[in-house]
Amino acid sequence: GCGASKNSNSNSANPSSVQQIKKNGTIRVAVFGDLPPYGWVNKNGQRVGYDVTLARKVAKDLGVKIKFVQVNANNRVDALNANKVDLVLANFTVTPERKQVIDFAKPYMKVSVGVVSPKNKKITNVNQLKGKNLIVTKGTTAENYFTQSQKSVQLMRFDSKTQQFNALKNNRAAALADDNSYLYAWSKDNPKYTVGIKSIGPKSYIAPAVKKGNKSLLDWTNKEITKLNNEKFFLKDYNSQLKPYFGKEVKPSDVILPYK
Amino acid sequence: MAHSGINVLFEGDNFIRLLGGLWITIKIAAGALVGGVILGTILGVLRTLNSKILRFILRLYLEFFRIIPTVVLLFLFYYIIPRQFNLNMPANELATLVFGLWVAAEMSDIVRGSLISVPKHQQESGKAIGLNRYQLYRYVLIPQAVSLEIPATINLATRVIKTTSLLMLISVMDVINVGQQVIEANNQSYPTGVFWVYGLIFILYFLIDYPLSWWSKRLEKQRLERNNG
Amino acid sequence: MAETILKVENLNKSYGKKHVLHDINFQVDKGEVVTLLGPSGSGKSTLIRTINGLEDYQSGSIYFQGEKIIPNEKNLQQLRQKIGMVFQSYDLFPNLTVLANITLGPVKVQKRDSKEVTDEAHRLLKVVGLDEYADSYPRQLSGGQKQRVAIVRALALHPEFMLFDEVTASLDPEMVRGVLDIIVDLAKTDHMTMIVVTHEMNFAKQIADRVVFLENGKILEQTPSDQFFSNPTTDRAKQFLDSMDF
Amino acid sequence: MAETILKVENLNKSYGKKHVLHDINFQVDKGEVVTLLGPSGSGKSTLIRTINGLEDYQSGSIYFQGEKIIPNEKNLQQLRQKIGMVFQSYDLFPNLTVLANITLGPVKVQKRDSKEVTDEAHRLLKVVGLDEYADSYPRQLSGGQKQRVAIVRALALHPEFMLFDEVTASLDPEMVRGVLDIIVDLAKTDHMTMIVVTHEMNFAKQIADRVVFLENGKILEQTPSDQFFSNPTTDRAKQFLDSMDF
Amino acid sequence: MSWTVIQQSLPMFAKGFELTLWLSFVGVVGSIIVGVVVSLIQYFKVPVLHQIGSIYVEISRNTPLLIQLFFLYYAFPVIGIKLGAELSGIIGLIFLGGSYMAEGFTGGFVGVPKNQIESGKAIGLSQWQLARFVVFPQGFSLSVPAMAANIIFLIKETSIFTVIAIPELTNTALDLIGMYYRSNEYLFVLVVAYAIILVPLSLGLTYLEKRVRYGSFGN
Ligand SMILES: Nc1ncnc2c1ncn2[C@@H]1O[C@H](COP(=O)(O)OP(=O)(O)OP(=O)(O)O)[C@@H](O)[C@H]1O
Ligand SMILES: Nc1ncnc2c1ncn2[C@@H]1O[C@H](COP(=O)(O)OP(=O)(O)OP(=O)(O)O)[C@@H](O)[C@H]1O
Ligand SMILES: [Mg+2]
Ligand SMILES: [Mg+2]
Repeated sequence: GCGASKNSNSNSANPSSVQQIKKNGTIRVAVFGDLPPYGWVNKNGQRVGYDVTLARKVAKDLGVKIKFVQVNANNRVDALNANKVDLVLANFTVTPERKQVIDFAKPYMKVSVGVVSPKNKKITNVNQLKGKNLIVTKGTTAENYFTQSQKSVQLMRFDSKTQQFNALKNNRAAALADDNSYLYAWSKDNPKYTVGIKSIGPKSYIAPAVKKGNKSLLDWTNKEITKLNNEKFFLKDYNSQLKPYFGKEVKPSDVILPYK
Repeated sequence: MAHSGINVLFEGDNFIRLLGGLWITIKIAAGALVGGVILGTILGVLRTLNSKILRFILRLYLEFFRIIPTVVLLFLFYYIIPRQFNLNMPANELATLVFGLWVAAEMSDIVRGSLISVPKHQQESGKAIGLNRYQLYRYVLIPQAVSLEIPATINLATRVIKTTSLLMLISVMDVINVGQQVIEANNQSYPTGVFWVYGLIFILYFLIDYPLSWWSKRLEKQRLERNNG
Repeated sequence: MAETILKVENLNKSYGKKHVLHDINFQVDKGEVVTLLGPSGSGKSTLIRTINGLEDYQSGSIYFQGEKIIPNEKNLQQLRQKIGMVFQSYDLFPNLTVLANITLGPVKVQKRDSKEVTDEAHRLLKVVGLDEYADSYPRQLSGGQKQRVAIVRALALHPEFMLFDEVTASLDPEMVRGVLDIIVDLAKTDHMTMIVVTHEMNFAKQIADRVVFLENGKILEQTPSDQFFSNPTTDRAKQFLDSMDF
Repeated sequence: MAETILKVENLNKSYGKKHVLHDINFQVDKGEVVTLLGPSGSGKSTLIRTINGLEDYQSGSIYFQGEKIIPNEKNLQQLRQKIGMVFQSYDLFPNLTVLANITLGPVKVQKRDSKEVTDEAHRLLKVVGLDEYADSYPRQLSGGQKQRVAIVRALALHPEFMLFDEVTASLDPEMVRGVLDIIVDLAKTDHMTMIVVTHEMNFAKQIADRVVFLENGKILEQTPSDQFFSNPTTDRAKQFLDSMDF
Repeated sequence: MSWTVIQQSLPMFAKGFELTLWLSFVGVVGSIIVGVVVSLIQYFKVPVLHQIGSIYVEISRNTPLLIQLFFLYYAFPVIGIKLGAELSGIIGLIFLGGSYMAEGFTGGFVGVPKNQIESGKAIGLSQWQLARFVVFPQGFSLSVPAMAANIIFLIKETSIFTVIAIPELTNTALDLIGMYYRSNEYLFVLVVAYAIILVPLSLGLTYLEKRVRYGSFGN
């Protein structure tokens, strides 16, 4: 009796269990809204991008409708914790700190921090940044890495991707650090800039995230990633959403994980 | 330059989407105002009653919303309250709630101020003809206070509308958030898009707020003229 | 012997530390008109406000028709229906029409029939020559007209007893006459019991049965009207009367 | 023949569409005291405000000491130094002490010696019995005291001519006497030229050489004082006088 | 809530605190200066400047600070004007605060009773002397309550500087939340920090208001 009641309690306290999502008929997914080509809104007002395509697929496989919740990098953990969303698919890099507060499913992309700078004042080495301004977005792995490991670099911390890229274009800093995966895309769009440092700090992975302890959705998502991997879904997603935005120097294997 | 930057506004559905964002902004502001004005009026009346404890508590409520910047309030409500109280609310409703509580706080002060500035002899004449406390408020004090508080209330409305700009910081698809999507999505074809998009938003806010402030000023002026005359 | 309507016994009242009324003792009989005279700040307004329960007091008792008034919200509200009071400042409710000002008390407080009250209001307005203004708002009336309506409003409650506090003090001199005439009428024709505070000596002379002279919150003398104006008992009252006529 | 100080010719004044003064013609000679009487709203205040340049006018002329006043900022500012005016509402500057209120005009406007003006101010304050209040602020004074200071402030400018607009209307009855006494003194002892608007008939009787009676913005009669109060020419003035004494 | 987390964050909050104070101070002082200038221009109806002043006040009061900042910081560089973040913030705050203060002062001048102005004229004061001895001294003290409210309002508005990456208090808190996910603790410190600035200030200004009212009202 006791165990059962506890169980039902925790079930009713978990509004994001697979069962509950199916019952609601909707899954709420956190995505970016201003980060082409991962999560953004095209000029017709449609949400598109690599993460968004994945999110739609997940909803379809769950058999429910999807509701997008647009987040900024520094809201992603709280969006889960405050029950604002069931799942985060917003280029969420797996880090030890984050693992303590939320649960990551199996990764679906790999990434590391890159640094983009103007071609005419190219930054190719971290030492060139000493005492200079570097733009980051709050709550990104890039911010974490520079805050903890490169204390001599002065950070300018922005709330959104739009703001950070605009700040770089306005020459407010020597360079900008973020996940290399979108720096590639952005620098193709902005040919005056180049990703001078392609990879710095630890190599990491991008994975879906759920609220800590949401075992039900975590297990389901793990299975789903494995299944999608086998179906080569990520390669298709890459080809349709990412490839047109990357330069020739980027190969699928730089971004997506090898499939067995 | 291939295109003039201003065309970014008319590319695809951009303009409609920006207006859609504005509509959300207006809905939230309107909801907060309606709820806040009603709640605030009740609180304002309570603050003119004799109970010291009640007045103290309501005063604390007011000061809390006065002292804490709205950005901070939004984050507090967005992140802490749902988790602590297991209360789940979509961002739009939550924003309406936060703004509504803030409006109620400010409104309670406006209502209280106008109630106590109804001349004292009005209250005494009411008592002198035997009105009880409820009747005094119902027939004498509140009707007279309303005309005093209208300009301040409209003014509060303009502040609420302006402050909705902060909604972009939580996940509300308000006009600024839509603006950022537009800027990003059209970055390549319209490098100066940022200027035009923010410029349009600037003008949109002005177009909504200016008539309201004008109206409030006019009412205030009329009231002063009536008083002097 | 005439019935005593109001009796004040050993009344003491302070505002904070300021002792404003000292050991006030007096009574008013049915049909009697008492005028309260005294220099500015002597406590005239405070005294009649206390009688009407608009101010609390520290000690002493007030009896109305022989019954001691226990001052709580409920009792005072009932008491005030039996006492009509008119103030110096035009105190009509600006948000209500003249008619609504008059009928509010009788209909909402005394729960009398709305039709009947309205008829009576029109009759009273005719008496003071203002029936055509029944649907006007107070701001459309002159000061003197407003004060006349205020008197009608008090009368519509059928009070046993009226209190007037310098009802002409903020009127234009030419307007004063009309208002005072109505009060004289109430006294002489209707034998209404009343306490009148005024600075119009000629009016006081004409209306008063008895004068209560106050200074610094104390009753200096209570004298029948004829005697007070010809030959007041105290020097202070004499000096006061001298200063009042230029 | 006495010198004419002020002459008003065919003066017409409107507030917007409201015609308030109609073809006003009158003059004041040196040493003469004119009282302006008339019902409320008849235009008394408007007339003396127009004389002092506080209101503009549509047609007609005003001559001061024989010279026609062209109403521009500069001329009016100079004119006002020669005309003292005291209003109904206590109009002292609350941000200045009593002394500073008095010396402001003479020192800043007339550029007179500060020491000399201060001495004179003290002398005048003594006359009105208020020298001990020289360093007080207006809020520390009673209404009657404020009005006396306002008179001193006007006198300190050594005006040729004084205008008083119901200076006792907002005073407590017992305070009125002190203020009126000062004006009587100015008239009888100093032979100051003045126009006085008042509702105190006894005072008007005592002080006036001539009465100008206004109604609806028109001068109905100009009569020497003795005659006006005993036997006014017009019925309207008679009726007015009747209503003024109860 | 963890006290260790709070303690560890204090040095960072201290920096943000200092910056918030400094920006507030400059912003408030600047706003008062702009407010005085604009209200004087309006009072004396200086030709041309008077109209410009009115337009400025309307634009500034009827648009959000956030958009004003976005415009200054992100949009102005597009047309070739580049200002640093702090400079943009201060300019934005003064742009906003100047009009609020100007309205407050103008309200004070207008609130000076008409009979005061007439008595001034009656003793022959010139236009300028009237302003100098009567309207300004009384008008400024009448505008103290409005000024007090504006000061608090402006300090709170510095929280919006977070959107242009100025590391003031709010920015610091949001940033720490983004990195370490301890929302409870950081928001708690943030609220306390604002309370430390604003509660004493608010009490002080209320006291000042009472003093000034006592000093000049009650004619
Ligand atoms: N609310 C109050 N708080 C403190 N003191 C008051 C208050 N109301 C009146 N007083 C004081 O009580 C005393 C009596 O005032 P009251 O108004 O009764 O005098 P009054 O005889 O009616 O004078 P007036 O003829 O000027 O109307 C005065 O000294 C006055 O200052
Ligand atoms: N600023 C104004 N605007 C419009 N009308 C005005 C103004 N001031 C006065 N009036 C009108 O001008 C007329 C004359 O007013 P005025 O104040 O001169 O009368 P008064 O004789 O001084 O009356 P009282 O004895 O009441 O002081 C009145 O009808 C009044 O309503
Ligand atoms: Mg009184
Ligand atoms: Mg007048």
